[in-house]
Amino acid sequence: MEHGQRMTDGRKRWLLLVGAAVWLGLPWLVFGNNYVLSTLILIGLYALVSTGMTLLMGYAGQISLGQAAFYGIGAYASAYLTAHAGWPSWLALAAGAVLAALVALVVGIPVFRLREHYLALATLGFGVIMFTFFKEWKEITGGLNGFFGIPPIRIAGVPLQSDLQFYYLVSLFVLAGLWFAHNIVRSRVGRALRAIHGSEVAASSLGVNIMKYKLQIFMLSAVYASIAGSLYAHYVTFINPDLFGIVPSIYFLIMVVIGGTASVWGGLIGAAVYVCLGEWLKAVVPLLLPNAGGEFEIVFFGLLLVVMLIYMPNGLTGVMQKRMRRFLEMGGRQEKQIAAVEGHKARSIGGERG
Amino acid sequence: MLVLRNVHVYHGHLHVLKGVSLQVDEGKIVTVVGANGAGKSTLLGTIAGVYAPTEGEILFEHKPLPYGKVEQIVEKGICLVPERRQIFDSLSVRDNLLLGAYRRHRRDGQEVKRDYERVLELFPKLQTMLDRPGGLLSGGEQQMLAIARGLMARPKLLLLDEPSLGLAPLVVKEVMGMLTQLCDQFQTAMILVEQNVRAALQTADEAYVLERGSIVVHGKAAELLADERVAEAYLGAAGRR
Amino acid sequence: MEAWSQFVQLLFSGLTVGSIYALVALGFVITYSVTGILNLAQGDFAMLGALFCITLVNNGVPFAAAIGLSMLAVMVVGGLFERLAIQPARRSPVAVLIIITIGASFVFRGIALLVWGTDPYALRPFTGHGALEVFGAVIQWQSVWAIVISLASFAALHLFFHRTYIGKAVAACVINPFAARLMGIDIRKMSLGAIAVSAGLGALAGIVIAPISGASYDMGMMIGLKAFIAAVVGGLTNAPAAIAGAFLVGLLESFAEGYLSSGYKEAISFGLLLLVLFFMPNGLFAKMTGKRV
Amino acid sequence: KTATSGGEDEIKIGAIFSASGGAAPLGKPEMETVKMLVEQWNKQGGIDGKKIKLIAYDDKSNQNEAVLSTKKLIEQDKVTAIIGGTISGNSLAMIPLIEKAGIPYISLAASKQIVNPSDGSSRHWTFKTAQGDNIVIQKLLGFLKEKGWTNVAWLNVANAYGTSGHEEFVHYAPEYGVKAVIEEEFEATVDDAKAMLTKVKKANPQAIIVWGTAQESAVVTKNIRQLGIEAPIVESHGIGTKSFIDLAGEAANGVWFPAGRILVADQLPDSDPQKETLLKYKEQFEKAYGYAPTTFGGHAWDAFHLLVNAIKEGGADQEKIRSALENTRKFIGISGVFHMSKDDHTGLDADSLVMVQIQDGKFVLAEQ
Amino acid sequence: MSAVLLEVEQLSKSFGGVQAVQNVSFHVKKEEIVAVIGPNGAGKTTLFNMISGIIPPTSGLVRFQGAMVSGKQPHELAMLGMTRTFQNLQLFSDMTVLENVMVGFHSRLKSGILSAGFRLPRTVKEERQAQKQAFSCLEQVGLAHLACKRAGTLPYGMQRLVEIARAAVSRPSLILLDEPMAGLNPQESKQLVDVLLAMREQGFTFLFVEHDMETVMAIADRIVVLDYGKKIAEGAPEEIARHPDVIKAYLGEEAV
Ligand SMILES: Nc1ncnc2c1ncn2[C@@H]1O[C@H](COP(=O)(O)OP(=O)(O)OP(=O)(O)O)[C@@H](O)[C@H]1O
Ligand SMILES: Nc1ncnc2c1ncn2[C@@H]1O[C@H](COP(=O)(O)OP(=O)(O)OP(=O)(O)O)[C@@H](O)[C@H]1O
Ligand SMILES: CC(C)C[C@H](N)C(=O)O
Ligand SMILES: [Mg+2]
Ligand SMILES: [Mg+2]
Repeated sequence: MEHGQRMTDGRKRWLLLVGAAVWLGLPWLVFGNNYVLSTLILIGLYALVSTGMTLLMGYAGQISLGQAAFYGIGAYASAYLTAHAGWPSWLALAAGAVLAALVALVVGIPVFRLREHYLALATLGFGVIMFTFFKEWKEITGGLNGFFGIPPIRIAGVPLQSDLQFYYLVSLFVLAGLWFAHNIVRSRVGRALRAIHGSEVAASSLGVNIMKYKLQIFMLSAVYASIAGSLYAHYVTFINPDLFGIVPSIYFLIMVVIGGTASVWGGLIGAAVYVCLGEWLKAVVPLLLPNAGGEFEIVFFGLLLVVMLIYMPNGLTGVMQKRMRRFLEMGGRQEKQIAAVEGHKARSIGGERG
Repeated sequence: MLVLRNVHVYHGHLHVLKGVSLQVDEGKIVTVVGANGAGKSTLLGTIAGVYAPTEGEILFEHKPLPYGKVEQIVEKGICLVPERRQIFDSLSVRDNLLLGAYRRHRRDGQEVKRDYERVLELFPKLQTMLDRPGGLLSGGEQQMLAIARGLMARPKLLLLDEPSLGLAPLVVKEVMGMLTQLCDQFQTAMILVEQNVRAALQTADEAYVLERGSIVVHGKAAELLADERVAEAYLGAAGRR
Repeated sequence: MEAWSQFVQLLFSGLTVGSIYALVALGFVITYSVTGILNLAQGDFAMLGALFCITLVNNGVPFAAAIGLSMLAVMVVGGLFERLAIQPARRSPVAVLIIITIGASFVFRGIALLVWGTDPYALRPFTGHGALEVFGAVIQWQSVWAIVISLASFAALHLFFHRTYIGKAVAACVINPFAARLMGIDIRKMSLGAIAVSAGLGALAGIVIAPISGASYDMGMMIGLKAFIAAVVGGLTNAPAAIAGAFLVGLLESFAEGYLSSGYKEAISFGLLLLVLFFMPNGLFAKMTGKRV
Repeated sequence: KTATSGGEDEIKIGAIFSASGGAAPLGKPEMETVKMLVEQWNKQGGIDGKKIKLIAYDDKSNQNEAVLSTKKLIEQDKVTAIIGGTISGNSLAMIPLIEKAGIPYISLAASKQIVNPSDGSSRHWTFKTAQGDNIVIQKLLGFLKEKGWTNVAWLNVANAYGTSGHEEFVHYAPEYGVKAVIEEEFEATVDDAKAMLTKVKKANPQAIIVWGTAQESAVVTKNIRQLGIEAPIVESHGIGTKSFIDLAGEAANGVWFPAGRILVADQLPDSDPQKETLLKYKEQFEKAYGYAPTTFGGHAWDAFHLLVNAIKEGGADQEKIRSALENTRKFIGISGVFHMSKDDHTGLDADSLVMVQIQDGKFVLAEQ
Repeated sequence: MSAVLLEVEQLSKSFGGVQAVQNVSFHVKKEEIVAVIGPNGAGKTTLFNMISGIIPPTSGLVRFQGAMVSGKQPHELAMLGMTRTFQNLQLFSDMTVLENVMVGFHSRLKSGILSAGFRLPRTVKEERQAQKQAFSCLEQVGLAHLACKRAGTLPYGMQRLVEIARAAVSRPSLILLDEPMAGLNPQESKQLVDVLLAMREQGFTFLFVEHDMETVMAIADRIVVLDYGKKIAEGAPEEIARHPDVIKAYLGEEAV
């Protein structure tokens, strides 16, 4: 057992290294094409948000339909504090993250008393309320006209202006975010979260403080989203409330589901597939139907989404995990059996009593 | 009326039933006993259509069953009272019972009503809680409800997966007695899976012992009850107390 | 007196909007209580219904026939949607099913865009342009239609769910599908029926609202969202509560807009709704759920 | 500086429209107009013998898409110039990238911020062809003053278009002696605005201004009449499509709004310098797509021709194209007659607009 | 040895009109095994739910290790050393058996979200310890070979054992077991009886509900009998077996 674990870790580390090398080398692979780079940057930013959400959904079993609000908090905090209050960008980013965490705490306390679809509704409501604030609090946010003139982020006084620099910055954040999430998942905290997912009564009678963990993970996901929002604001230098409404929240949800919540990689994979699929359709659809506008892209995107999820109900990571397991030789034969029966959904019955 | 020949069932890659053959005659109670994980629940599930066998055949009244098609099998008169009760939590006890007879409402509404009265007589405890959501009952009450709901279907073949689970000793005795009575009165055949091996053997006509997916012993229930090996393996040492 | 007439006006505005939400919300409830799925494409059924109906009417089909035909057409669309997208994914986690319905909603919207373009369309009211006057407030006949139709649909459904054994069986499907099958309930047929009926109701909602606000390919999103809120407030499995929820949402919006700020209308009505939920975490219309801890 | 790649015999023009999504009613005719024009020009041999290659993306009314598409046009497609940005928000998001890359750009959206930003950032490369809301509002206020309707109700749709109109209104209203007795907002997805309108009714204004685009404005317009409010209604140039009339029905009768001349092209006096151009566009567009052109398509027509003229002058040199654009004089377009200058990258004044009234389901040129 | 660990005083619970538990009082001493028996619906599970903090009592007190604990949350009680199993199994069915048991060790670990996220050395050490403990606990109940299986796929009887291991791994001072033998055949329950007795030797205390009278008689030091929510008898197994009220309400004439 112990031995198997160590071997697995070894292989995993190796895989991670290869991944990191590819990631760092990507800019050269794409010949410094800034358009591709900016696509990658966007993937990275979305990945941050959806990694936080993956933790929240996959490991704590809580759906959030208002995540874009935190993304917005980060973006507006950075925008306002750097452009109008003259703060250094890093401080503004940190302040945004703290603010997002605080908002998550304040919102989370009442919201997490609710369950299931009530919870979904409450997060949706939170999203709508925040959107209204972004829209109406014109002195701070510039209202629907948007917020202009956000300065670029600076490292040691040097502004990061090229896509290449930004790509590395975002990658760093994504890697750190994944590492952090990965550590949480395989710790006491991660187990507690999954336990909550499985049975709240049982978890709590084993000493898991359900409210505390739900709140903490909600705050964490808010911090992820907020950081991504701050980075986005500095990158594009113009933001407006439409970026942080309900529709973007739903897009984040789509990314998480495409990626699957079976592992912390789901967020990154989901974001990548989501963005690439969109870009790919943009290139392919006009070839198939030369006279069509963007509407065909929506039809195809919807169709692909449906088909993909029918065949991969656990998202891409769900499929990949099975392959990976085999590759990592984890747990030997027995593990294979588990993987094999996983498709068979054993309904947890008797969840009604405790 | 029910014949299984060389039935194999897999859960994923796990070979759970390895060539089980078994026979149930009209109006007879057959019991299947065996250790945890032997495959008893899987066996009942297969007959009821929850799982499909990969090999072998199952004949009911001389015709093969539509494997894996639960609804059609119910229509043919086979009813499973499953492991873990499977109550409809948020429906009232009354609705739970009436749903048991779902397939019969259209045909014989009057008879369903009579059965309903009769079932409640068998479990007077339920009578006092007809409007309570099923999920709020105590464990044992739910078990009674599950059995009663199975009876409401008035099947030709009743499959019972550990019906005595969580029932108080007095009630176990009543239930077992009731099963025998039912069998005599309506010619209902039954397969009874039980951990309470003694009670099962006392109730049943025939018995099978399932071990790791294969039938290892088969005989008259009374004979098995007397069999020393069985006593040792499944009844626990009698001397304890 | 003027304050009074404003109040009545707001009340009827709220009821009109609420009745539209109610029809779509009923669709949510039926789908959810049979299949356990939150169908976020529900609003698009309204869009399809409205646009079908407008096209038929513009092509000279008599009004009543057009309504019936377009409901039927949308029911077929709903049925196809169930067979092609929902049924194959039955075993998937809830979140995945929700996203599948969102994907379907993209498809519906995209197809509608191709067929009908981006321009909004108008439909004439069921019975003339006249209006009622009550205490100085004006109520369009179409609003009366909307309210009556939503209440009538509700009554029909209520009878179905509570007076027939099929109604019970329908509920059983989502509470415990496994046990439902053991009772001989064909949950696939139930699911098909439920989604088709929901689609029909959605279509009806769209047809009723088209004379009030026009119809365009992207109207489904907003109606769907509001109806979703209403259905959830009502507890999702409880048709009367969903209707009450829908009217509540409609009235909240109307009064928030009329007495407070229209810019903050959404935030205010949502805020109030959440406030209530926080004090009643099991929903506004909680009844015994059959869950013990 | 010249565009680096691209065959010698073609000129790449990039375009970004909101052909789907919320702003589709505006973006779709824009895209169709440009596609039609490119085809025409290429049939006639292109610009100075070089074919025009149009690379058009649909931003789906989404700001992110607009930014990404801009990047793609600049970095991957390496276009010579860009037109587009159907809505103000998207145009504003695109501008920082375009200014940095140094590419001639003509926006089709209205906000004043596009060419005169309040934060003073650079607009060296940016031009636009839609009448800025500052101009439209002034036209509208002039009209109100003339009619003597000085106590008005102001209602705008809650999006960038509506709020920006509101700001301009607040800014210019005192100059014209117009006062808002009540100011309200309505959602773009409104179904029933009666709740809001009860307040308007109470305020008893001399005229009601509804500032939005077709669908939502139609709902509000209908509701105003349904509530029995008799005050005259004045709306924005955003309702300038036939579907507004269909949707609002009876209630549309008598509504005034400022608009470009395309809506009433055939009613213009022959002396109008734009008349010929307008009628030609109208005929061609109707022939190609089967419906009447809109003012929005007109913005695209203008952008395309301004650019073509500048390219004729500047060739492939982007700085030359830019300065040619800036030196445009007396260009007769659909939205008006353009006079660009260093300080004015729109080049239109209030004369580019006329007041239109809807009478019996038709757009009628109001007396000047 | 004789210190009182748990004291229940005049505990009552009513659900609307249903008086599930009425004025029940009893106590459990250290290293004792106490059984609660009674007909179906007598209120046994409800009693357990109140003691373990899952539902608040309508009235009455619970004292644990000398401190008042009524009104405390289940997780607080777990931290104080009281865990339980459930009549209707509550396994984390998507987690492996080992992970299930490791969750049981939660109350013994300290690392929070930050130290876990940054994977501080302390966390690493704790993880190793948790894994070791959980594994040895599984060995004790004889399930070590199933450690990597997904808990939801285990047969019913084994799931019960996993629940018991999960409740025991943190070495709580009191474990509440709700029908631990349900779903085990006589031979298997006998093995479990041995495990429980051995654990008692190690200093565990048990309060359990059970319908299998053989087990109850074999291991209980004391028995509390409930009927219709009221305590109708309490005493040593032999006394209870002869108690006429108990025979009438619960055991039936030809009882054990
Ligand atoms: N859904 C499933 N997926 C994977 N394996 C399963 C599934 N259901 C049962 N098994 C496995 O099949 C074997 C037989 O299980 P089954 O439930 O039939 O046993 P059983 O005899 O009923 O046991 P018990 O007496 O504990 O109820 C076990 O090893 C179990 O782990
Ligand atoms: N939440 C609830 N609402 C209503 N009634 C309840 C609730 N919980 C329990 N009851 C009722 O209280 C009584 C006691 O239930 P409890 O589960 O404590 O019984 P029990 O002694 O554990 O029975 P069993 O041996 O069958 O498990 C039962 O009649 C049950 O129906
Ligand atoms: C009237 C239109 C040209 C205005 C455009 N919708 C904008 O947002 O600027
Ligand atoms: Mg079993
Ligand atoms: Mg109990």
